[in-house]
Amino acid sequence: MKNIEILLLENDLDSAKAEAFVTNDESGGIVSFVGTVRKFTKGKEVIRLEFEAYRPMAIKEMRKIAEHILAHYPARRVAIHHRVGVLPIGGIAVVISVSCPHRKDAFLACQYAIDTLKETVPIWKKEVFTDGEIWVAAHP
Amino acid sequence: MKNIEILLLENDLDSAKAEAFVTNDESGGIVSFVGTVRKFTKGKEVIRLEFEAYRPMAIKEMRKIAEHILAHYPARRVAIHHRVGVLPIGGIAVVISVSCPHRKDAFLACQYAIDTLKETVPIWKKEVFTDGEIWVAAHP
Amino acid sequence: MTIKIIAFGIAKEILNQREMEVEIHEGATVADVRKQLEADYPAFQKLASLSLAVGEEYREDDFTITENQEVIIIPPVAGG
Amino acid sequence: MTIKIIAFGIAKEILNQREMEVEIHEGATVADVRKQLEADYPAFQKLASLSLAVGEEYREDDFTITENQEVIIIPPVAGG
Repeated sequence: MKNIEILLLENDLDSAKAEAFVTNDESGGIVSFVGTVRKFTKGKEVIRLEFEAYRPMAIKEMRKIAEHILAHYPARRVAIHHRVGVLPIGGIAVVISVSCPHRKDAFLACQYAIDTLKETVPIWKKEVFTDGEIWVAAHP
Repeated sequence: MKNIEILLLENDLDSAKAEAFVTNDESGGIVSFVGTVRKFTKGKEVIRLEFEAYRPMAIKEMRKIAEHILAHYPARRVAIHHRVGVLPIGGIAVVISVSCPHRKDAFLACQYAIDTLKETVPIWKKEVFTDGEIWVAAHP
Repeated sequence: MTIKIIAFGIAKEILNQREMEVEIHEGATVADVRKQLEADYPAFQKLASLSLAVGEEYREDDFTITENQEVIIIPPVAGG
Repeated sequence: MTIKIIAFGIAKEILNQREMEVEIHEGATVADVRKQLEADYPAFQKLASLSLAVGEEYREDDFTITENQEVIIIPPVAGG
Protein backbone atom coordinates (compact mmCIF):
# COMPACT_ATOMS: atom_id res chain seq x y z
CA MET A 1 0.00 0.00 0.00
CA LYS A 2 1.46 3.31 -1.03
CA ASN A 3 0.66 4.93 2.32
CA ILE A 4 2.74 2.42 4.26
CA GLU A 5 6.51 2.00 4.27
CA ILE A 6 7.92 -0.93 6.24
CA LEU A 7 11.69 -1.40 6.30
CA LEU A 8 13.90 -3.84 8.17
CA LEU A 9 17.42 -2.64 7.50
CA GLU A 10 20.98 -3.77 8.09
CA ASN A 11 22.30 -0.23 7.75
CA ASP A 12 21.78 2.97 9.75
CA LEU A 13 18.31 4.41 10.05
CA ASP A 14 17.57 8.02 9.14
CA SER A 15 14.48 9.53 10.73
CA ALA A 16 14.33 12.21 8.03
CA LYS A 17 13.56 9.47 5.50
CA ALA A 18 10.59 8.20 7.49
CA GLU A 19 9.33 11.74 7.94
CA ALA A 20 9.78 12.49 4.25
CA PHE A 21 7.75 9.40 3.37
CA VAL A 22 4.80 10.35 5.56
CA THR A 23 4.80 14.03 4.57
CA ASN A 24 1.86 14.77 2.34
CA ASP A 25 -0.25 17.71 1.30
CA GLU A 26 -3.19 16.78 3.52
CA SER A 27 -1.32 16.36 6.79
CA GLY A 28 -0.20 19.17 9.00
CA GLY A 29 1.21 17.05 11.79
CA ILE A 30 3.85 14.35 11.83
CA VAL A 31 4.78 12.57 15.03
CA SER A 32 7.86 10.38 15.11
CA PHE A 33 9.25 8.00 17.66
CA VAL A 34 12.98 7.32 17.50
CA GLY A 35 14.32 4.55 19.70
CA THR A 36 18.01 4.78 20.44
CA VAL A 37 20.47 2.57 22.27
CA ARG A 38 20.90 3.63 25.87
CA LYS A 39 24.29 3.42 27.52
CA PHE A 40 22.98 2.15 30.84
CA THR A 41 20.38 -0.46 31.64
CA LYS A 42 19.65 -0.87 35.32
CA GLY A 43 23.01 0.65 36.12
CA LYS A 44 25.01 -1.66 33.90
CA GLU A 45 27.01 -0.24 31.02
CA VAL A 46 26.01 -1.49 27.60
CA ILE A 47 28.76 -1.91 24.99
CA ARG A 48 26.49 -2.66 22.06
CA LEU A 49 23.13 -4.09 21.10
CA GLU A 50 22.41 -6.93 18.71
CA PHE A 51 19.04 -7.16 16.99
CA GLU A 52 17.80 -10.35 15.43
CA ALA A 53 14.55 -10.64 13.50
CA TYR A 54 12.41 -13.37 12.03
CA ARG A 55 12.29 -11.29 8.88
CA PRO A 56 9.15 -12.29 6.97
CA MET A 57 6.96 -12.29 10.07
CA ALA A 58 8.53 -9.14 11.51
CA ILE A 59 7.69 -7.28 8.31
CA LYS A 60 4.20 -8.78 8.32
CA GLU A 61 3.56 -7.76 11.93
CA MET A 62 4.90 -4.24 11.35
CA ARG A 63 2.61 -3.96 8.35
CA LYS A 64 -0.35 -5.05 10.50
CA ILE A 65 0.41 -2.21 12.90
CA ALA A 66 0.51 0.31 10.06
CA GLU A 67 -2.70 -1.05 8.54
CA HIS A 68 -4.42 -0.89 11.92
CA ILE A 69 -3.42 2.77 12.22
CA LEU A 70 -4.74 3.68 8.78
CA ALA A 71 -7.99 1.85 9.56
CA HIS A 72 -8.57 3.13 13.10
CA TYR A 73 -6.99 6.59 13.24
CA PRO A 74 -7.44 9.55 10.92
CA ALA A 75 -3.91 8.96 9.68
CA ARG A 76 -2.65 9.48 6.13
CA ARG A 77 0.69 7.66 6.07
CA VAL A 78 2.79 5.45 8.32
CA ALA A 79 6.48 4.56 8.12
CA ILE A 80 8.04 1.92 10.38
CA HIS A 81 11.77 1.39 9.94
CA HIS A 82 13.57 -1.09 12.16
CA ARG A 83 17.22 -1.94 12.35
CA VAL A 84 18.73 -5.42 12.61
CA GLY A 85 22.32 -6.37 13.36
CA VAL A 86 24.81 -4.74 15.69
CA LEU A 87 24.21 -1.23 17.07
CA PRO A 88 26.53 0.99 19.08
CA ILE A 89 25.41 3.29 21.93
CA GLY A 90 23.30 6.11 20.52
CA GLY A 91 22.47 4.11 17.39
CA ILE A 92 18.89 4.25 16.10
CA ALA A 93 16.99 0.99 16.57
CA VAL A 94 13.60 2.08 15.30
CA VAL A 95 11.89 5.03 13.65
CA ILE A 96 8.12 5.30 13.44
CA SER A 97 6.49 8.27 11.74
CA VAL A 98 2.78 8.94 11.38
CA SER A 99 1.13 11.82 9.58
CA CYS A 100 -2.37 13.04 10.32
CA PRO A 101 -4.38 16.14 9.49
CA HIS A 102 -4.55 16.83 13.24
CA ARG A 103 -1.66 16.43 15.59
CA LYS A 104 -3.48 14.81 18.49
CA ASP A 105 -4.30 11.79 16.35
CA ALA A 106 -0.68 11.57 15.21
CA PHE A 107 0.54 11.38 18.81
CA LEU A 108 -1.97 8.64 19.69
CA ALA A 109 -1.28 6.63 16.54
CA CYS A 110 2.50 6.81 16.90
CA GLN A 111 2.30 5.73 20.53
CA TYR A 112 0.03 2.84 19.56
CA ALA A 113 2.59 1.80 16.96
CA ILE A 114 5.62 1.64 19.23
CA ASP A 115 3.66 0.06 22.11
CA THR A 116 2.34 -2.65 19.81
CA LEU A 117 5.66 -3.17 18.02
CA LYS A 118 7.27 -4.00 21.34
CA GLU A 119 4.59 -6.61 22.02
CA THR A 120 4.04 -8.32 18.71
CA VAL A 121 6.91 -7.92 16.24
CA PRO A 122 9.33 -10.88 16.29
CA ILE A 123 12.52 -8.95 16.83
CA TRP A 124 14.93 -9.77 19.65
CA LYS A 125 17.48 -7.61 21.34
CA LYS A 126 20.64 -8.75 23.08
CA GLU A 127 22.42 -6.29 25.34
CA VAL A 128 26.14 -6.89 25.49
CA PHE A 129 27.90 -5.66 28.65
CA THR A 130 31.56 -5.67 29.55
CA ASP A 131 30.94 -8.78 31.65
CA GLY A 132 28.27 -10.71 29.81
CA GLU A 133 25.14 -10.41 27.75
CA ILE A 134 21.39 -10.67 28.14
CA TRP A 135 18.39 -11.17 25.86
CA VAL A 136 16.14 -8.26 26.79
CA ALA A 137 12.74 -9.14 28.31
CA ALA A 138 13.38 -12.87 27.97
CA HIS A 139 12.91 -13.61 31.65
CA PRO A 140 10.21 -12.37 34.03
CA MET B 1 21.16 25.57 29.27
CA LYS B 2 22.96 22.78 27.49
CA ASN B 3 19.90 20.52 27.50
CA ILE B 4 17.79 23.01 25.58
CA GLU B 5 18.15 24.13 21.98
CA ILE B 6 15.85 26.89 20.77
CA LEU B 7 16.16 28.05 17.17
CA LEU B 8 14.15 30.52 15.12
CA LEU B 9 15.44 30.14 11.60
CA GLU B 10 15.08 31.80 8.23
CA ASN B 11 16.25 28.68 6.42
CA ASP B 12 14.85 25.15 6.08
CA LEU B 13 14.42 23.05 9.20
CA ASP B 14 15.89 19.57 9.45
CA SER B 15 14.26 17.27 11.97
CA ALA B 16 17.37 15.09 12.10
CA LYS B 17 19.22 18.01 13.70
CA ALA B 18 16.68 18.37 16.49
CA GLU B 19 16.77 14.62 17.07
CA ALA B 20 20.56 14.58 17.06
CA PHE B 21 20.60 17.35 19.68
CA VAL B 22 18.29 15.49 22.08
CA THR B 23 19.94 12.10 21.61
CA ASN B 24 21.91 11.17 24.70
CA ASP B 25 23.21 8.09 26.42
CA GLU B 26 20.52 8.07 29.09
CA SER B 27 17.49 8.31 26.85
CA GLY B 28 15.99 5.43 24.96
CA GLY B 29 13.05 7.31 23.52
CA ILE B 30 12.82 10.42 21.39
CA VAL B 31 9.48 11.79 20.29
CA SER B 32 9.35 14.47 17.64
CA PHE B 33 6.59 16.62 16.28
CA VAL B 34 7.08 18.00 12.79
CA GLY B 35 4.55 20.56 11.58
CA THR B 36 4.34 20.92 7.83
CA VAL B 37 2.43 23.21 5.52
CA ARG B 38 -0.82 21.66 4.37
CA LYS B 39 -2.05 22.21 0.84
CA PHE B 40 -5.67 22.62 1.81
CA THR B 41 -7.28 24.51 4.67
CA LYS B 42 -11.04 24.18 4.86
CA GLY B 43 -11.13 23.19 1.21
CA LYS B 44 -9.14 26.20 -0.01
CA GLU B 45 -5.82 25.67 -1.75
CA VAL B 46 -2.85 27.27 -0.04
CA ILE B 47 -0.06 28.62 -2.27
CA ARG B 48 2.37 29.40 0.53
CA LEU B 49 2.64 30.32 4.19
CA GLU B 50 4.32 33.34 5.71
CA PHE B 51 5.54 33.22 9.29
CA GLU B 52 6.30 36.34 11.26
CA ALA B 53 7.73 36.32 14.77
CA TYR B 54 8.38 38.79 17.52
CA ARG B 55 11.82 37.31 17.77
CA PRO B 56 13.11 37.99 21.31
CA MET B 57 9.83 37.07 22.96
CA ALA B 58 9.22 34.08 20.70
CA ILE B 59 12.58 32.65 21.70
CA LYS B 60 11.87 33.44 25.36
CA GLU B 61 8.46 31.73 25.26
CA MET B 62 9.87 28.69 23.48
CA ARG B 63 12.57 28.49 26.13
CA LYS B 64 9.89 28.62 28.86
CA ILE B 65 8.20 25.61 27.29
CA ALA B 66 11.47 23.67 27.22
CA GLU B 67 12.30 24.63 30.79
CA HIS B 68 8.83 23.59 31.93
CA ILE B 69 9.35 20.20 30.31
CA LEU B 70 12.72 19.64 31.97
CA ALA B 71 11.23 20.66 35.33
CA HIS B 72 7.95 18.72 35.12
CA TYR B 73 8.66 15.65 33.00
CA PRO B 74 11.44 13.08 33.32
CA ALA B 75 12.97 14.54 30.16
CA ARG B 76 16.66 14.87 29.39
CA ARG B 77 16.78 17.27 26.43
CA VAL B 78 14.42 19.42 24.43
CA ALA B 79 14.88 21.01 21.00
CA ILE B 80 12.38 23.47 19.57
CA HIS B 81 13.15 24.76 16.09
CA HIS B 82 10.73 27.14 14.39
CA ARG B 83 10.82 28.60 10.92
CA VAL B 84 10.09 32.19 9.99
CA GLY B 85 9.63 33.67 6.53
CA VAL B 86 7.98 32.17 3.46
CA LEU B 87 7.24 28.44 3.28
CA PRO B 88 5.98 26.39 0.35
CA ILE B 89 3.51 23.49 0.61
CA GLY B 90 5.15 20.61 2.45
CA GLY B 91 7.71 22.90 4.08
CA ILE B 92 8.57 22.31 7.73
CA ALA B 93 7.25 25.05 10.04
CA VAL B 94 8.29 23.57 13.36
CA VAL B 95 10.26 20.65 14.80
CA ILE B 96 10.05 19.72 18.47
CA SER B 97 12.08 16.81 19.84
CA VAL B 98 12.10 15.53 23.40
CA SER B 99 14.22 12.71 24.80
CA CYS B 100 13.30 10.74 27.90
CA PRO B 101 14.45 7.51 29.46
CA HIS B 102 10.91 6.18 28.93
CA ARG B 103 8.89 6.74 25.83
CA LYS B 104 5.54 7.47 27.42
CA ASP B 105 6.94 10.60 29.05
CA ALA B 106 8.45 11.69 25.74
CA PHE B 107 5.05 11.51 24.03
CA LEU B 108 3.38 13.54 26.79
CA ALA B 109 6.14 16.15 26.93
CA CYS B 110 6.29 16.62 23.17
CA GLN B 111 2.52 17.03 22.98
CA TYR B 112 2.64 19.55 25.81
CA ALA B 113 5.28 21.48 23.88
CA ILE B 114 3.40 21.81 20.61
CA ASP B 115 0.06 22.49 22.33
CA THR B 116 1.63 25.26 24.41
CA LEU B 117 3.68 26.68 21.54
CA LYS B 118 0.49 27.24 19.57
CA GLU B 119 -1.01 29.13 22.52
CA THR B 120 1.83 31.24 23.85
CA VAL B 121 4.65 31.80 21.36
CA PRO B 122 4.33 35.10 19.47
CA ILE B 123 4.56 33.75 15.96
CA TRP B 124 1.95 34.52 13.32
CA LYS B 125 1.04 32.63 10.22
CA LYS B 126 -0.50 34.03 7.06
CA GLU B 127 -2.01 31.61 4.59
CA VAL B 128 -1.81 32.87 1.04
CA PHE B 129 -4.44 31.50 -1.36
CA THR B 130 -4.89 32.03 -5.07
CA ASP B 131 -7.60 34.57 -4.29
CA GLY B 132 -6.51 36.24 -1.08
CA GLU B 133 -4.81 35.71 2.22
CA ILE B 134 -5.69 35.21 5.86
CA TRP B 135 -3.95 35.50 9.22
CA VAL B 136 -4.55 32.11 10.80
CA ALA B 137 -6.64 32.06 14.00
CA ALA B 138 -6.94 35.85 14.05
CA HIS B 139 -10.73 35.87 14.08
CA PRO B 140 -13.12 33.76 16.14
CA MET C 1 2.25 60.49 28.23
CA THR C 2 3.63 58.92 25.06
CA ILE C 3 4.07 55.19 24.63
CA LYS C 4 5.46 53.26 21.70
CA ILE C 5 3.33 50.60 20.07
CA ILE C 6 4.89 47.76 18.05
CA ALA C 7 2.55 45.56 16.06
CA PHE C 8 2.83 42.10 14.53
CA GLY C 9 0.75 39.91 12.26
CA ILE C 10 -2.72 41.19 11.57
CA ALA C 11 -2.21 43.98 14.12
CA LYS C 12 0.43 45.51 11.87
CA GLU C 13 -2.01 45.41 8.96
CA ILE C 14 -4.76 47.01 11.05
CA LEU C 15 -2.43 49.85 12.07
CA ASN C 16 -0.92 49.87 8.59
CA GLN C 17 2.49 50.26 10.21
CA ARG C 18 4.91 48.30 12.37
CA GLU C 19 5.49 51.01 14.99
CA MET C 20 3.63 54.07 16.15
CA GLU C 21 3.45 56.44 19.09
CA VAL C 22 0.28 56.77 21.10
CA GLU C 23 -0.79 59.43 23.57
CA ILE C 24 -2.47 58.07 26.67
CA HIS C 25 -3.16 59.30 30.21
CA GLU C 26 -0.58 58.89 32.97
CA GLY C 27 -0.96 55.63 34.86
CA ALA C 28 -2.69 53.88 31.97
CA THR C 29 -2.92 50.11 32.29
CA VAL C 30 -2.81 47.36 29.70
CA ALA C 31 -6.61 47.40 29.74
CA ASP C 32 -6.63 51.14 29.01
CA VAL C 33 -4.24 50.78 26.09
CA ARG C 34 -6.29 47.95 24.64
CA LYS C 35 -9.50 49.97 25.02
CA GLN C 36 -7.96 52.96 23.25
CA LEU C 37 -6.63 50.78 20.40
CA GLU C 38 -10.05 49.17 19.98
CA ALA C 39 -11.69 52.58 19.93
CA ASP C 40 -9.28 54.05 17.40
CA TYR C 41 -9.13 50.91 15.24
CA PRO C 42 -12.42 49.00 15.50
CA ALA C 43 -10.92 46.06 13.54
CA PHE C 44 -9.17 45.08 16.78
CA GLN C 45 -12.57 44.35 18.34
CA LYS C 46 -13.12 41.56 15.83
CA LEU C 47 -10.00 39.59 16.76
CA ALA C 48 -10.26 36.37 18.73
CA SER C 49 -7.93 37.89 21.33
CA LEU C 50 -5.64 40.87 21.79
CA SER C 51 -2.75 40.52 24.23
CA LEU C 52 -0.18 43.10 25.10
CA ALA C 53 3.41 42.50 26.09
CA VAL C 54 5.88 44.77 27.85
CA GLY C 55 9.49 43.83 28.45
CA GLU C 56 9.06 40.62 26.43
CA GLU C 57 6.37 39.29 28.77
CA TYR C 58 2.62 39.02 28.44
CA ARG C 59 1.01 41.51 30.85
CA GLU C 60 -2.32 41.26 32.64
CA ASP C 61 -5.01 43.93 32.30
CA ASP C 62 -3.99 45.72 35.50
CA PHE C 63 -0.33 46.12 34.55
CA THR C 64 0.60 49.81 34.56
CA ILE C 65 2.40 51.27 31.56
CA THR C 66 4.99 54.01 32.06
CA GLU C 67 6.16 56.88 29.87
CA ASN C 68 8.06 55.83 26.72
CA GLN C 69 7.53 52.15 27.39
CA GLU C 70 7.29 49.85 24.39
CA VAL C 71 4.02 47.97 24.21
CA ILE C 72 3.85 45.03 21.84
CA ILE C 73 0.46 44.21 20.32
CA ILE C 74 0.02 40.47 20.11
CA PRO C 75 -2.98 39.32 18.09
CA PRO C 76 -3.88 35.59 18.18
CA VAL C 77 -0.71 33.60 17.68
CA ALA C 78 -0.48 30.69 15.24
CA GLY C 79 2.93 29.10 15.37
CA GLY C 80 3.65 25.51 14.48
CA MET D 1 5.30 -37.33 12.72
CA THR D 2 8.25 -35.02 12.11
CA ILE D 3 8.04 -31.26 12.39
CA LYS D 4 10.70 -28.64 11.81
CA ILE D 5 11.54 -26.18 14.58
CA ILE D 6 13.15 -22.81 13.84
CA ALA D 7 14.40 -20.80 16.80
CA PHE D 8 15.27 -17.14 17.33
CA GLY D 9 16.81 -15.04 20.07
CA ILE D 10 17.31 -16.83 23.35
CA ALA D 11 15.41 -19.86 21.99
CA LYS D 12 18.19 -20.46 19.49
CA GLU D 13 20.72 -20.36 22.34
CA ILE D 14 18.67 -22.77 24.45
CA LEU D 15 18.49 -25.24 21.54
CA ASN D 16 22.07 -24.40 20.59
CA GLN D 17 20.98 -24.39 16.98
CA ARG D 18 18.78 -22.40 14.60
CA GLU D 19 16.84 -25.35 13.19
CA MET D 20 16.05 -28.88 14.32
CA GLU D 21 13.61 -31.67 13.65
CA VAL D 22 11.32 -32.95 16.38
CA GLU D 23 9.27 -36.13 16.58
CA ILE D 24 5.80 -35.64 17.97
CA HIS D 25 2.49 -37.54 17.89
CA GLU D 26 0.02 -37.09 15.02
CA GLY D 27 -2.48 -34.31 15.65
CA ALA D 28 -0.21 -32.48 18.07
CA THR D 29 -1.24 -28.94 18.87
CA VAL D 30 0.79 -25.81 19.62
CA ALA D 31 0.29 -26.61 23.32
CA ASP D 32 1.71 -30.10 22.82
CA VAL D 33 4.79 -28.81 21.00
CA ARG D 34 5.42 -26.22 23.69
CA LYS D 35 5.02 -28.87 26.42
CA GLN D 36 7.51 -31.16 24.69
CA LEU D 37 10.03 -28.33 24.20
CA GLU D 38 9.73 -27.35 27.87
CA ALA D 39 10.23 -30.97 28.91
CA ASP D 40 13.27 -31.50 26.67
CA TYR D 41 14.80 -28.07 27.41
CA PRO D 42 13.76 -26.90 30.89
CA ALA D 43 15.30 -23.46 30.22
CA PHE D 44 12.19 -22.68 28.18
CA GLN D 45 10.12 -22.89 31.37
CA LYS D 46 11.95 -19.89 32.75
CA LEU D 47 11.07 -17.53 29.92
CA ALA D 48 8.50 -14.79 30.41
CA SER D 49 6.55 -16.24 27.47
CA LEU D 50 6.93 -18.76 24.68
CA SER D 51 4.85 -18.27 21.56
CA LEU D 52 4.81 -20.44 18.48
CA ALA D 53 4.15 -19.30 14.92
CA VAL D 54 3.18 -21.32 11.87
CA GLY D 55 2.83 -19.80 8.42
CA GLU D 56 4.14 -16.46 9.68
CA GLU D 57 1.29 -16.07 12.17
CA TYR D 58 1.13 -16.49 15.90
CA ARG D 59 -0.96 -19.59 16.70
CA GLU D 60 -3.17 -20.32 19.68
CA ASP D 61 -2.68 -23.36 21.93
CA ASP D 62 -5.34 -25.42 20.14
CA PHE D 63 -3.88 -24.93 16.65
CA THR D 64 -3.06 -28.34 15.13
CA ILE D 65 0.35 -28.92 13.59
CA THR D 66 0.68 -31.14 10.54
CA GLU D 67 3.50 -33.35 9.25
CA ASN D 68 6.62 -31.46 8.06
CA GLN D 69 5.20 -28.10 9.09
CA GLU D 70 7.65 -25.40 10.18
CA VAL D 71 7.08 -24.19 13.72
CA ILE D 72 8.82 -20.98 14.73
CA ILE D 73 9.75 -20.58 18.39
CA ILE D 74 9.18 -16.99 19.49
CA PRO D 75 10.57 -16.14 22.92
CA PRO D 76 9.67 -12.71 24.40
CA VAL D 77 10.17 -10.08 21.71
CA ALA D 78 12.05 -6.85 22.35
CA GLY D 79 12.02 -4.66 19.29
CA GLY D 80 12.32 -0.89 19.33
